[in-house]
Amino acid sequence: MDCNCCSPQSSIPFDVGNIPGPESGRLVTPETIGRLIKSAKRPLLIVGAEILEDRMIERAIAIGKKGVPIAATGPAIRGFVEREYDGEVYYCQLHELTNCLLDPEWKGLDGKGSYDVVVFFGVTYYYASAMLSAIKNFATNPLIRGVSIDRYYHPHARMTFGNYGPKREEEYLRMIDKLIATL
Amino acid sequence: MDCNCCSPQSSIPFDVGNIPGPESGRLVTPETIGRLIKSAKRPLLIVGAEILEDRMIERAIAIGKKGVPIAATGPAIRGFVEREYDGEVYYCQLHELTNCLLDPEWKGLDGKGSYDVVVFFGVTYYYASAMLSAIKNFATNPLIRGVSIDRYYHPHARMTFGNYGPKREEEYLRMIDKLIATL
Amino acid sequence: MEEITGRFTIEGWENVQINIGEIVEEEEEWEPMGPYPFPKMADLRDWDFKLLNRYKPFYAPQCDVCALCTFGKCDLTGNKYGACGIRMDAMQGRIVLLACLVGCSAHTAHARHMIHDLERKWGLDVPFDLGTEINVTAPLTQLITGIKPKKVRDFLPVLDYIEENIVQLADALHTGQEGSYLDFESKALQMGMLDSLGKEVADMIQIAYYNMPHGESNQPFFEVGMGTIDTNKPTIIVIGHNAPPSFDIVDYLMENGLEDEVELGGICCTAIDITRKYQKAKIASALGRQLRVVRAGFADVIVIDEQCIRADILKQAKAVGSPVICTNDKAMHGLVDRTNDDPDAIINDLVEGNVPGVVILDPFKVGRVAVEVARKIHPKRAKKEYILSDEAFERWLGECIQCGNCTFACPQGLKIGSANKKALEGDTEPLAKLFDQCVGCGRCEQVCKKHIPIVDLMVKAARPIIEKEKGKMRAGRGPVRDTEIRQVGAPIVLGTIPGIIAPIGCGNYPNGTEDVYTIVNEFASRGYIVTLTGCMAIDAAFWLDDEGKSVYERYPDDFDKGCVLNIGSCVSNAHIHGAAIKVASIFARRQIRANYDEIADYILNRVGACGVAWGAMSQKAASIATGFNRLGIPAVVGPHGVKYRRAYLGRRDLPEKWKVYDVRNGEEIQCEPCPEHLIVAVETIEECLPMMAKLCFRVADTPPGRQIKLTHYIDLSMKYLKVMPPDWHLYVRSEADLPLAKKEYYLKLLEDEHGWEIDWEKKKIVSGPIKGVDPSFNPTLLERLLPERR
Amino acid sequence: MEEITGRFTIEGWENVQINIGEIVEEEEEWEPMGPYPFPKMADLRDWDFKLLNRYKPFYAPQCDVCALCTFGKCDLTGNKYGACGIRMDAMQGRIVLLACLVGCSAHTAHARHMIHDLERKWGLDVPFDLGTEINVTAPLTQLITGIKPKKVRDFLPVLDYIEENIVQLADALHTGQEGSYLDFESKALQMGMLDSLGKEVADMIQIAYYNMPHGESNQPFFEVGMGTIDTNKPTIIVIGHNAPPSFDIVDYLMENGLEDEVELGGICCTAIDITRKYQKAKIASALGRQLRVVRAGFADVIVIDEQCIRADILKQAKAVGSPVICTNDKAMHGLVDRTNDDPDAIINDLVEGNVPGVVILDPFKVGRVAVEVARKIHPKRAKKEYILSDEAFERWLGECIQCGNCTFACPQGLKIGSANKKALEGDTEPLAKLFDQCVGCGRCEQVCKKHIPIVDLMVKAARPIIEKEKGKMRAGRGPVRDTEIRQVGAPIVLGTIPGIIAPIGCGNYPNGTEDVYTIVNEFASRGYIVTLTGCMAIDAAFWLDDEGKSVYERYPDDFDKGCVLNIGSCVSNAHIHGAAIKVASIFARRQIRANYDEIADYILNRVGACGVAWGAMSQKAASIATGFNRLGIPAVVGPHGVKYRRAYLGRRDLPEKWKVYDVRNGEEIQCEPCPEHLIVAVETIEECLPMMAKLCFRVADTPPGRQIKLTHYIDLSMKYLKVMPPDWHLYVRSEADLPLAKKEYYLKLLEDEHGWEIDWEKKKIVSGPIKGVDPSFNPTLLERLLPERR
Ligand code: SF4
Ligand code: SF4
Ligand code: SF4
Ligand code: SF4
Ligand code: SF4
Ligand code: SF4
Ligand code: SF4
Ligand code: SF4
Repeated sequence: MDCNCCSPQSSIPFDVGNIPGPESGRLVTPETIGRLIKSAKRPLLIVGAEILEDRMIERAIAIGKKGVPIAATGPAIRGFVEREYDGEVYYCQLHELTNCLLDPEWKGLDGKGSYDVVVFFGVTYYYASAMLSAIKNFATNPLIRGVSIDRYYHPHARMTFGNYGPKREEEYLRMIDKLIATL
Repeated sequence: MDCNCCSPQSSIPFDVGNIPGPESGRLVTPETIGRLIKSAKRPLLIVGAEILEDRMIERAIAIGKKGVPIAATGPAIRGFVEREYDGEVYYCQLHELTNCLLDPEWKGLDGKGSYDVVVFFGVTYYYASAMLSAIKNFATNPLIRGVSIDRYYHPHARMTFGNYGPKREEEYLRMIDKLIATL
Repeated sequence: MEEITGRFTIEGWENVQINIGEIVEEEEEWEPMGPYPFPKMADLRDWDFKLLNRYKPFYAPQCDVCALCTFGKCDLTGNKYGACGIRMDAMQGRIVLLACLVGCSAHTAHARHMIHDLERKWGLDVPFDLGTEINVTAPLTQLITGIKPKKVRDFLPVLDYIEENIVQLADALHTGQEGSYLDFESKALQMGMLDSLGKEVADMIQIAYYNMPHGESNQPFFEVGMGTIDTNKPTIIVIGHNAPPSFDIVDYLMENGLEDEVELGGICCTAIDITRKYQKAKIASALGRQLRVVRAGFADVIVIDEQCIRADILKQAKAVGSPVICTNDKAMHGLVDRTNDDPDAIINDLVEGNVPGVVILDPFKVGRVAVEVARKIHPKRAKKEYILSDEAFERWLGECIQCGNCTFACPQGLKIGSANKKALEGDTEPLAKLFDQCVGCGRCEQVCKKHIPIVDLMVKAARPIIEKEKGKMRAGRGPVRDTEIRQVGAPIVLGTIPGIIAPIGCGNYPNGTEDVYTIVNEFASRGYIVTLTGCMAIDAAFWLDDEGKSVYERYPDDFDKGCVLNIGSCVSNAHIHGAAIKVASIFARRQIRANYDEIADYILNRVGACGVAWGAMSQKAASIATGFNRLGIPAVVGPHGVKYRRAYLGRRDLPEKWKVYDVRNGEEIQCEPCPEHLIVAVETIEECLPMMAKLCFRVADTPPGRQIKLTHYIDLSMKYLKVMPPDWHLYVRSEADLPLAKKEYYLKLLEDEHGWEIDWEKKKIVSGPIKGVDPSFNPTLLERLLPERR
Repeated sequence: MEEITGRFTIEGWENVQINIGEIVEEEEEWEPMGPYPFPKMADLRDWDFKLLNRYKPFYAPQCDVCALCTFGKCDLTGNKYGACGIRMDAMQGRIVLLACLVGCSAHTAHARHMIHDLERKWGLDVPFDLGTEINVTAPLTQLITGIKPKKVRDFLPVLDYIEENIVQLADALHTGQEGSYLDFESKALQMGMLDSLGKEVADMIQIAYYNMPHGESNQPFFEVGMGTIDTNKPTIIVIGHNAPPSFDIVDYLMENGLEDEVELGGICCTAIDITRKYQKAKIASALGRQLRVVRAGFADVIVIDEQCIRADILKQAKAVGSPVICTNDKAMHGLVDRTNDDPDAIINDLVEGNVPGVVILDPFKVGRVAVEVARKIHPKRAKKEYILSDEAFERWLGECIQCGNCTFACPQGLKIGSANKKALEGDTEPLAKLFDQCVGCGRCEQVCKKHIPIVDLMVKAARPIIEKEKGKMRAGRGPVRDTEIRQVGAPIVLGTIPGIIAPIGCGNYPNGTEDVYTIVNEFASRGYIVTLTGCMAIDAAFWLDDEGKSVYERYPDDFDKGCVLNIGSCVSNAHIHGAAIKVASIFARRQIRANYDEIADYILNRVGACGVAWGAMSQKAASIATGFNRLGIPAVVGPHGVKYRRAYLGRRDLPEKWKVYDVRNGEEIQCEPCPEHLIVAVETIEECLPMMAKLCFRVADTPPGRQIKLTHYIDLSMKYLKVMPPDWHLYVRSEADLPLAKKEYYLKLLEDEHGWEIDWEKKKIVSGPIKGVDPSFNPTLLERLLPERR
């Protein structure tokens, strides 16, 4: 297992003061998250503005092509339009989307029901963190697992990677590729 | 190294909600704390009421006999009186003591200066935690290291053990013995 | 001036409407006006800075981060600065100010709320008639505002003043304001002072409107304890602090001759307040056992008003089928406001269980609904049993896997798992013992993976104890009489009475309620005056001596040596400040009008009073303690009190902090470190008792006074800690200060251990003390009182 | 009534003192009294519950624990209950109420403080003379209290009311009170309403006392930007919100003919307020650049009053040798209060550097001290250089090891290390670019192990930009005139004016100040009315178009189509509420007196206004937004706004939430989901613009109005997000609502994508819309307005 949980840097939230309660995000491997997504009944990938950065959108699309529906928030949708992505992608305002996720009766983006695993990718750090917190605190029955596959340690996520600074960019991208391979 | 830092139970504070800021206590071995005390210029053992519980006071006295001065808070002093301990022990009110520790000019209990490593042992959990927090936050110049050798994970300590429930009592006592052996 | 009210027309001025009631009456010149009428936050800052210089704020942050604005969260660890430029120390001061704000607002809003409710029925001109033995009717109001109120109306400008200044102080909490922790503390002290004033207004108003006791001694007894409730009768449980709706229940019961048919019990201050008039009411418990009283299920209806009510009351009451009536807009719990509905419809809906509860905001509409709901629902509910059966008890015990989750979640760290194991093996004592240590919070149950009703297990195990927990308490007597002050002024200064001990506040005790009894009994038996209010007043009644007597039965309730007084509810607390102020006013003939700093200075240097909030929990307890502190009265809190984050601690090893002026000549004098702290948290009861004795020392003590105080200090230390106090010698000014019994022994100790020079022939101290005794020494911290300044 | 004041004696009643000034005048019967004069917290709860039912509070906790009492810390994760019985959702509501309390108190205390200071000089009978074009002088005061004020004195009962009710609400924050998040939210909405009222009082008072503009258009210009300060002159920088001390500086400058000799610059609202009278003053920056203005070192003296001042101002000012004058008791920073000292002694101490600063609490004593200190100290200070030298810049860049600590600490997550690296390699652009994104908090510098002065590096790199940052802003015009409302009422309803956009609040933008310009320019160019206050009003002025014009130069400042108005400081914000109320009062002839819910209902259903606080940071911003919300005006916040924890979000997929009554017949009608949210945080500017356009939809829109609103909504979405809004069709009621240009295309879309039935011959919609258009449709949420209830 290549988790970094004994390295202090990894388990400090990216926004240093952003400590939650005792339920801190579990530091896991890409394969673990991959398996979680694969075993989910209704997974959802939520992508944000940072997806438009170098070499990110391709990976979001690769996840989508494995059959995971995508909620593209904010300008992220642009990337999919420009690339003429033909998979299942919806434009969503993230605040609205998260609000819906909290409702057990919600019908989902495709009218077929809500989600059990939602994966955050490229959403502005503090915004994602707040949404993950909402999910963790209120989407408990039925349980929705909010996870992050960003390059930050996300304490409000159920599963998360550690912090990957600019020097570890390649390492991080390889992790995403490993995750994709697991799906 | 027998630290338990990858076991989630160990790094949850004993008082579950008692999370501090990003500077959480480091989970270490008894030997590590032993070496810290040994290398300290001016160590101080602060003992509290729980020291009067089964098989604790002997161990405090054993530490004292290795040359570490003891500040006995509250009724803890009774144990030393009853046992006619002849080492360096002072009765202290812990709030007052900690207040003094925050003053770089403080002359110490023996008039020879303040301390650089203070070790908490048997002080009521939440009280100790608050005092360790005061030390961590304000006794920075010169630096005083507040550490705990209690059976709890102490997030405000610089070094601490994990949580040892009733089932792991013996294991905990062996750790203290190991620490004593290191001195 | 003859009283003229109503509307008049004056010839030629037909269009001028003169409303005599609105004319501001010239204030009676009862004393010349002092320097600080209606002080704003900067006015008493010099006094605060004197206190803060000696008693430097000590901070133990609970949280290293701040999240009060969207720049956050900010990591303040290591006294770092947040994004707004605030640093950890100032941030802690800010949190303290916030706590005091909430506490002070609770007391003040309560006073205002009562006036609004009661003036509709009885008007604003209800006079204060405190009898012939009280002339200083409202010491805090007179001290702080300069007003000497004669009727309810006179308090209106006082409330305006408090509200305006609370808002001024709340402003200072905004991001990007104060940057100095000292100024935050000065503001917190101002808030504490306003809190004390708000409490006085609240209690005086209810004394006036409900003609509660005016300080008479020998108050009647009533019963305390869950075991005293006759569950065979329809039972109403009232919870909170704002008594008018509960008084309406009392009125309805009495008007309809139902006093013996319906049980009226209560929790916390509303209960204390109704027993000041109606001793058939019973106090079921203080705050700490609220959950357990509700869970016990005997309440046929629960009436809540405001403050210290479980926020999940609706859920808990629902579980045992008790309907809830909310009577205050501060706590409406999402229920429908039925204030203007037909009472019969409301009664019906509650009895039939159509709704879990209702809101009724008019106190004069509560009595009938509450009583009739209790009477109608009682026969239905009585059939149910809410205490666990023996079988269920066994079964749940068997479920426990000793995982320790509950212990990790418990604020008290109680070891429930092992107690369960013992109980399963047949020994229920450890589990029963937890009952009193438990603060009834319910956190444990939420984390138990086996869904064990832990609180109910403890109730079951402790049931025999609970049934025996029946104490007697005296009705709250309210103010201390001027005549009493005339009696005790001299003994307090002379030392026959070593101090005034004031147990106050909430039930978050580290180790159960027994400590309350210990504190009260220990000090009363030593001749201190013990004045109680709020939850501690209630909890003191649970423990009985060998003769089966509670402290209230054992000791008289005069304000005198060795007495134990139930002063009243939390707001009655103001009378303790009042007593200290009256010592200055009546005994020492100081002018109190708008003269806060001089009187606080007097009290700090002369009146050996000490508060103790052994289970201080709430924001009110924070503001109460801070109000005591500004007036020069120290307070001790139990170990949970460290969570308030701030203490005011003196340093006896720094002589430069312990200087006072002598008014006679303006000289600065080195003095003993007393009182050593203004607020301090102590860890155990064993430390608490000597600490409190120590905090009764005052620089102006006479030798007999100092001697008796020192005796108790040493004695309590030896008794509970088995050591001589490390600082006892600092309080010795001459051989006359030494405890009489072992005078030579102490002289020897001073010689041997402290290097003092002793003239053994004369049995006199030659050198050693910080200062000697000077009978006409006249200490002050205030430059403005010195000869050259006056 | 003729005005008679003073003291009189009436024959035969010689002892009766009649003080006419104290008589409560009969209130002019300007309108019949509505149902809710001076509403308390329960009075408008029905309205709140209607809003909260549709816009359910959404919580994103910042903290899973609570530590507000000594029972804590409590772990509330997963909506658990704390020891007091509060659970996570109610706890979040409690925190929101706390934030609104602090915000509301800041505005109200500011108003009260000004009255106290200014009445000493000018009395309380200063009239409001708002000219011939304003009859509804104080819309919020009239709406909420029923009072129509004519002079300063008339606001006293209004302030009493606000203060009393703030304290009532603060009481509800106490541990063991409210248990329902809905009731906490209702209380927060009450607090928001009080906040709006407090702001109106504050601004009306300063308008009256300082004769500020009364809503006149075509206000004069003044300069904005650090680059506009002439650092060769003695320079005074004022910071805060309470302008009287700064007006005293203005007076001193003018009385002594020093306007051209001394630079007077400011930060935040005090600066905005003085420029409403004195356009030689300059605004150096809004809050976001405060640290950088101070660090730049050109302030020869810094004068602070209250709110939004860096709490470490003393430390920062000391570092560049700028003395600080504190003029307000809320922010005294531990300095000595010199209010009653000899001004020359104070001046000398500050100039000589004997003290880092002083407190002067009398505003009328500030002017001379501040100006003379600046003049005397300037020659000494001018010699120093506080911007890094080229060498120091290089050296520090070389020190950076790209460790990333600063990035982890930065609230914006700015990548400083790599920018440093680039700068060292010769490309300073990335570092310079950070300058605008940085919110100037200083957290990065504290964690840099190399002690690199990061903020100073950015200032150095951005210096060429800063020097060019010179914009022009118009003086704050204050209220919207009744005559303007008469003009725009119809166009707003008809749709020629698609909405009112109100950028307000602080500078915690996610991506720098340019977004402010984008918002203003985008909407103004589309014909919306754009009204600005506070920091956003300032930041809007920094960006210039191709012709070098700021938005204030480019667009007129009438309250009319395509105009951009600087309304004024944060408290002037009340005039935006006022404009909406006036639409109801003047255009629709609704009675506003004590009629809050009806007017809020009118606004929610009819007035297409939307606030935007793109960088909402403070507690004031929280209470401002909440006050907008209760009045039926939605608000958008930037992404940092999620840290307020709560949003009010509608659900367009739940038809049952979108029902209104038709007043004509009392029928309940299914309607479009508009406005969809009351408060929502959006992530980027690209989402912000269409969201705001959407939130301008109202159920009562006429077809031309809806058509133009829909056009902009679709257009902004296509422009910034490159997609059709997913919900555009929900707003189509008939073909008349469709954008004219591509009507057929849209009909086709409705048919193809939404399955609507289209009559292609008539180009008409046959079925599909939620509801059709009915020109006399009269929507309301209030049962009390329905025929059978009236
Ligand atoms: S108030 Fe200050 S310390 Fe707290 S979050 Fe805001 S910027 Fe940070
Ligand atoms: S949490 Fe439940 S199962 Fe675990 S020890 Fe406590 S009572 Fe037993
Ligand atoms: S209810 Fe009692 S045992 Fe349970 S967590 Fe609270 S204090 Fe501990
Ligand atoms: S003493 Fe504390 S817990 Fe008891 S009623 Fe008063 S404030 Fe509440
Ligand atoms: S207020 Fe309630 S949730 Fe907060 S610490 Fe106290 S008991 Fe816990
Ligand atoms: S913290 Fe300092 S050294 Fe590290 S990257 Fe930032 S500026 Fe460079
Ligand atoms: S000062 Fe600027 S760069 Fe530094 S932490 Fe704050 S926002 Fe980030
Ligand atoms: S807009 Fe915000 S930051 Fe700016 S002055 Fe107003 S409250 Fe302060």
